[in-house]
Amino acid sequence: MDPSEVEFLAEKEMVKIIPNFSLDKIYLIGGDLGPFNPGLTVEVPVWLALNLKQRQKCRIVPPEWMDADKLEEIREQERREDTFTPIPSLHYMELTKLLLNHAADNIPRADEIRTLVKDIWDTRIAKLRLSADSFINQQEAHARLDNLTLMEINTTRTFLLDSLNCMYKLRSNLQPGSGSGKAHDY
Amino acid sequence: MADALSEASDLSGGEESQDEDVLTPPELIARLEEAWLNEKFSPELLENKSELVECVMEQLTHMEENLQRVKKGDLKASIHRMEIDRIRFVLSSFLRSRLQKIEKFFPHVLEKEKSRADGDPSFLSPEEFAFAKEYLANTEVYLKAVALRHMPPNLQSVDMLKAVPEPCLDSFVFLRVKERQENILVEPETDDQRDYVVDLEEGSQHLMRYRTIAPLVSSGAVQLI
Amino acid sequence: MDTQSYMPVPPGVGMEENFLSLDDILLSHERLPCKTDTSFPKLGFLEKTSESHDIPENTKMEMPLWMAKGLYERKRHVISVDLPKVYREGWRTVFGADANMVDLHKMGPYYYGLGSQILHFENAENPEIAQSILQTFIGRFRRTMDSSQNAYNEDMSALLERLDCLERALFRSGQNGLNAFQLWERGRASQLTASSLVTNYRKRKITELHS
Amino acid sequence: MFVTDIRKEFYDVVVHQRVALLVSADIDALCACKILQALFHCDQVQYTLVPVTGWQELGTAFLEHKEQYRYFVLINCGANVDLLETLQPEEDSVFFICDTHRPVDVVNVYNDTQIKLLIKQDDDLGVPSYDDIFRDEEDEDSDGGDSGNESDGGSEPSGKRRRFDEGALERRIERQRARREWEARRRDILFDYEQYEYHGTSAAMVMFELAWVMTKDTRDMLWWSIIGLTDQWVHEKITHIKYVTDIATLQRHVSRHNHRNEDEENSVSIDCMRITFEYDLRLALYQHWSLYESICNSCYTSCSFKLWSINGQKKLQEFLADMGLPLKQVRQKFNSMDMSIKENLREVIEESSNKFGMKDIRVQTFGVHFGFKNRFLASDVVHAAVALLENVEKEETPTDNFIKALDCLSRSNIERLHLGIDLAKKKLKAIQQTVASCICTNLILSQGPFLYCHLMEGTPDVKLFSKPLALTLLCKYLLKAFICSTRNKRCKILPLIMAAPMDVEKGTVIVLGIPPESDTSNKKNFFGRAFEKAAESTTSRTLHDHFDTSIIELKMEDKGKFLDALITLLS
Amino acid sequence: MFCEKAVELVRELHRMTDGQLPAFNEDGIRQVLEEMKALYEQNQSDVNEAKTEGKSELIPTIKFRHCCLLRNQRCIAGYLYDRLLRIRALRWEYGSVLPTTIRFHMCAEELEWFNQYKKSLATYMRSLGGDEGLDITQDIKPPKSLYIEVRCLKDHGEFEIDDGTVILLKKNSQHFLPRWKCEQLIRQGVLEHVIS
Repeated sequence: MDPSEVEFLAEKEMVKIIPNFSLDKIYLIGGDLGPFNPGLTVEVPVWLALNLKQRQKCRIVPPEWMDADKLEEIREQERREDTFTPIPSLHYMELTKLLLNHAADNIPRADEIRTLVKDIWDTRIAKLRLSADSFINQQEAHARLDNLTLMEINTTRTFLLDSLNCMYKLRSNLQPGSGSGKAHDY
Repeated sequence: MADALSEASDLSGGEESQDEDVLTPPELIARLEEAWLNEKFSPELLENKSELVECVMEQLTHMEENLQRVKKGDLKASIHRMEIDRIRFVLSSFLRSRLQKIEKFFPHVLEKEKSRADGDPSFLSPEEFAFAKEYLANTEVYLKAVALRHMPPNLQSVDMLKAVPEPCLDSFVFLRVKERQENILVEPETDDQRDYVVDLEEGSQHLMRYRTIAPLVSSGAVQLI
Repeated sequence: MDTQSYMPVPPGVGMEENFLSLDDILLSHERLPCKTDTSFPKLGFLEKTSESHDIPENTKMEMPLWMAKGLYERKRHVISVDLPKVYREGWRTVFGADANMVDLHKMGPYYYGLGSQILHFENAENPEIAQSILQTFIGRFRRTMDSSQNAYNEDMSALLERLDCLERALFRSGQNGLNAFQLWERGRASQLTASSLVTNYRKRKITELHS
Repeated sequence: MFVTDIRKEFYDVVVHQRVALLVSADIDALCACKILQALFHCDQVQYTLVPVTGWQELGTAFLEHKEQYRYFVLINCGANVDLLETLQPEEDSVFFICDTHRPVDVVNVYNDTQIKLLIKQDDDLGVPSYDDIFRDEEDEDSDGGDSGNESDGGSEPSGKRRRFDEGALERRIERQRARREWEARRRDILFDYEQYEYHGTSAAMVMFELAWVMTKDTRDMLWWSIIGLTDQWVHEKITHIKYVTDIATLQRHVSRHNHRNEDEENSVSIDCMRITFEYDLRLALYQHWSLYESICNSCYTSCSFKLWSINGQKKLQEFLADMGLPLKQVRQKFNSMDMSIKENLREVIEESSNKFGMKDIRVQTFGVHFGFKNRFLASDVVHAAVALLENVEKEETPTDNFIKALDCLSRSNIERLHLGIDLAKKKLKAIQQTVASCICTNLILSQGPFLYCHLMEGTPDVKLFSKPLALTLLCKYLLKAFICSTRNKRCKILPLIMAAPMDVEKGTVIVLGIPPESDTSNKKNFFGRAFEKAAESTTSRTLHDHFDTSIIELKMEDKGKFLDALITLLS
Repeated sequence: MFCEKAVELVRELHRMTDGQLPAFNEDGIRQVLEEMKALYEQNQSDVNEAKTEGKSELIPTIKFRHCCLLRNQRCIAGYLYDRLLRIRALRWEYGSVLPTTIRFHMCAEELEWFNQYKKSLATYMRSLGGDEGLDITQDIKPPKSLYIEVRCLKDHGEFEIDDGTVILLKKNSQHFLPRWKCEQLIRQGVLEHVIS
């Protein structure tokens, strides 16, 4: 799956904006939005918030978790533990990138947030590689991955699944003929 | 402009009665996204969702008609158009991943369809079935015309069922549990390990072989991610 | 990184070959040390060393895997297949010690593929061979994974040369995942791009003009 | 007609339409185009942008787009010529012209249906009044009818009061005399009005004001309007007073923008761009190469030291010594100079410059910072962009270069901007070397009313000077240097004409003239009209394709007779 | 050894890992078919000899040649099938009208296969409902905005966008157009997506 598709899913998350225009309720297929009144916060999906921001029609209120101090705590916790700690949003990496690239002026301490999230990401990705290696070494058939976000999974998905599938086939060599694949050769 | 973009038409007015409960538009879109992800990550072709596809197409064309009557540059219209673009992307990507699997495993898909008992749900929509048959015919005609007919008599055909690899149901997949499941049997990887059983709590995420949870995917108990 | 619509038939990996997979066709072209257990009349011209009309019994000759598999029947021996040296006991202990040290590319680029295929030929050591190949794969997995995620900042090409074909394919899929992520992080992923097929044709057209 | 409310009469008209943007090839136009594009992206206005490097391309672009588009926006082209006459458009085509070229053609001023001028009224336009130029048709009726005297110009139909007496005869003669007098006066007025070509307020600033009026002005847009104004300053299109007043206007906007994010918590993201008002040095690109190279290749310093002469070089060494900067530092790239030196470098240079007679080495300008190490002065960006615009290194068409110059203006294309800076360094070096060789080999000859210098085929970098902006800059630097180096008082107040090979196959040269160099010079240039008249009187094969009328293309063979005609015309 | 020519065909294709379509190797195929014909005839005569004169010692040679025949068949099938997958990719990457440079690389049967494939894909897409169905070869990437800025890389003449309006694609001209309409031309390399 391409990262832009993961980002596409992340853009369905809701976020608060402060519009500078007025518009009555909109009945979208995916649900109703608005009404929009200048200066009053309203919740919209991220894809709409970014579009309105680019067209200079609103300011974006960063989500509560996108706060330098909170993220600092999470980073320390992530570094302390060797399991994946619970993450405030399933799409923390995508939302940080989207909001910081398009609405950095609406987000205080934007650069600290960007570095904090990058640190959290790097720590977790290193853990993911460790657990992948142990999963292969122990030749396990099942692993539980709570708290892992879709973007984290997606970055190593193809490599990990291809490797697991290759290993499975090499292992089926141990029981010649019993493997599910029919052994008709040419 | 009269609010042509009134309440997106509810589906209660569907022609024939649908076995699933009647879907509101938001549920429809949510179902489509689930089907899209499952199809994208499952090694085999899943059950066809032609009803779902039809309903979504209906919503899109209905909304597009409304938008024709709206003057250009209207903010509300541009928001609706953005949503249509997003839904149409998911629908196209969903149908594309189905089509790619049909083309990749066409002999097996056709074989499965032919040997399907009448009652069972079909994996191919009628249009997909037609497309798969044409693809098989077209490819066999091509191979015959270019080379096979010039080969010695006993070599003038290739058994596509054997030549084209089957989907490997033992591939590993990532999944998120939507409805709690107990005692899911996990086949051991090595013969010195014994079978063991795993519980799947709601909301938990797992990495395991597709074969063990295939029925849960079609029932919607788990979502591939 | 546009989504590639060209998806070739994948290799079978393991003992089962995919008939239409180009990788498997090339794998099965690898040579194996064999011995004829019967004479092959009229095929003398194939065997360079002897001028005789036929290939006599007990001649040692190299045969491609596809030929060896075709002629090998457990019951009536037409040929017998020896074990390539890389799968013999000596090398197996070397792999057991530290699989990462070995340059699998030099050892014949299809180490895992060929290793799995020779299990078709009866040999007492087959279980050990299968086990050794699996352990080698597991032993080298960590380094392949980390290097494909640019975890080491040393020069990749040195490491890449030592990988066998299967490992190279895994390395590439790891790199593709990483590149896609980095492209996305730089905000370039949402840019619509010309299909690589188009750009390559244009490039090739220019080279054709010059060559 | 002049647009009074740019928002209502321009933006709101086109916001729901499809627009064709015809943009001239100069940096101010590119900046105005960037601002307008950003606004159109905001409001999803569909447009097509076509670069036009001259009248021929403007004509073709219009012909190709007139079926699909009704609304045309012309940037830095079209104001100084009777556009309806040139393009012969349909009734319904509407042209919004945002152009700095002056004078504005009178027909464009007084046409109120198809021509909308996005030009600020406070520019000293001096447009002659309507009655001095146009006479209503009713006064022009045939001699016989007596439609009552001129003064009342009554509107009731003239046919009903018909009687005949000898008084009518005198009145008719009187009227004919008045008309001839009016026509003579009209000719003089138009002659004075159209004699000099000059430039008005930057197009980028006009477009920025539009964005500001709609509270859609972003910092990127403000930066582009700064670059547009700086382009006018670098290419000496506007007077120093005009530059200073426009700088003040932009400074108010800059402090408004900088103030806007002070009220939020402390730091704003490093990626947000910060614009600062600065007193900086007239040393071209000095932060992008060594101080030494910058001093040698900046017109201001090289003229005051007279660097083409030996004692000029000696004077430079004294200047460097006076500043007390170690030679190694002066020759090093600016970024790698020691921090201690860089800190108060500006003050040190200024202090020594005053001692060496360079009183006004300081100039008001703006700088921008974004990302960790991206820091540019407005003039850096102008030099880089114009170098890309007229890049002769690769066989690329002018419109290819237009696109590359346009790209380098957006912050996401830093590599393209650095490429432009490298090209600009080469160009500045080429200009200095050519100036030095022209002065030392006395290539500048006085033809009486003007100075003349012809770059022969084969002189180094001559290809670069086949481009209008590069040749203009060379011409200005050469005139300044010549004035410093000549002792002949009279030559110091003469204008300069330069010619350089343009197209070898067609055997043509590019010819351009610049007004004399003087502190009070109002940058007004009469060569446009002069070239036209000289070309007509000698039927020389010339092409007046450039939007600046003082730049033309001339057949080599006709150069002699053309120059002679100019001499007689101007002496 | 036998089957060298056949595996050379496969290698030639395998070298082009990015899905490009090399020229159809007409004489390569012909040579392999000739080798197969020769092998088959030699086997026929040896089978008769073995049957009539009871020479069972010929059986290994017969089996040997039969393996070569199977190998040649597999190489040709692999070669042709992989070319099909590359031609199929062209429909999705490039569009339904292929440039001449690509068509020269295809044999007549491949052109025919491409046309059939195009038709059945078009029928399938039309069947998806609405008045002209749904073009699933579009929307390859998730949508980011309704309109995008594009630059024309070469003169392409007139191009119709929605409700009949036509625009002229002249080299180096830039346009701000609905994203959906430009996707195809961007993939074909006519337009370039400009990220501001």
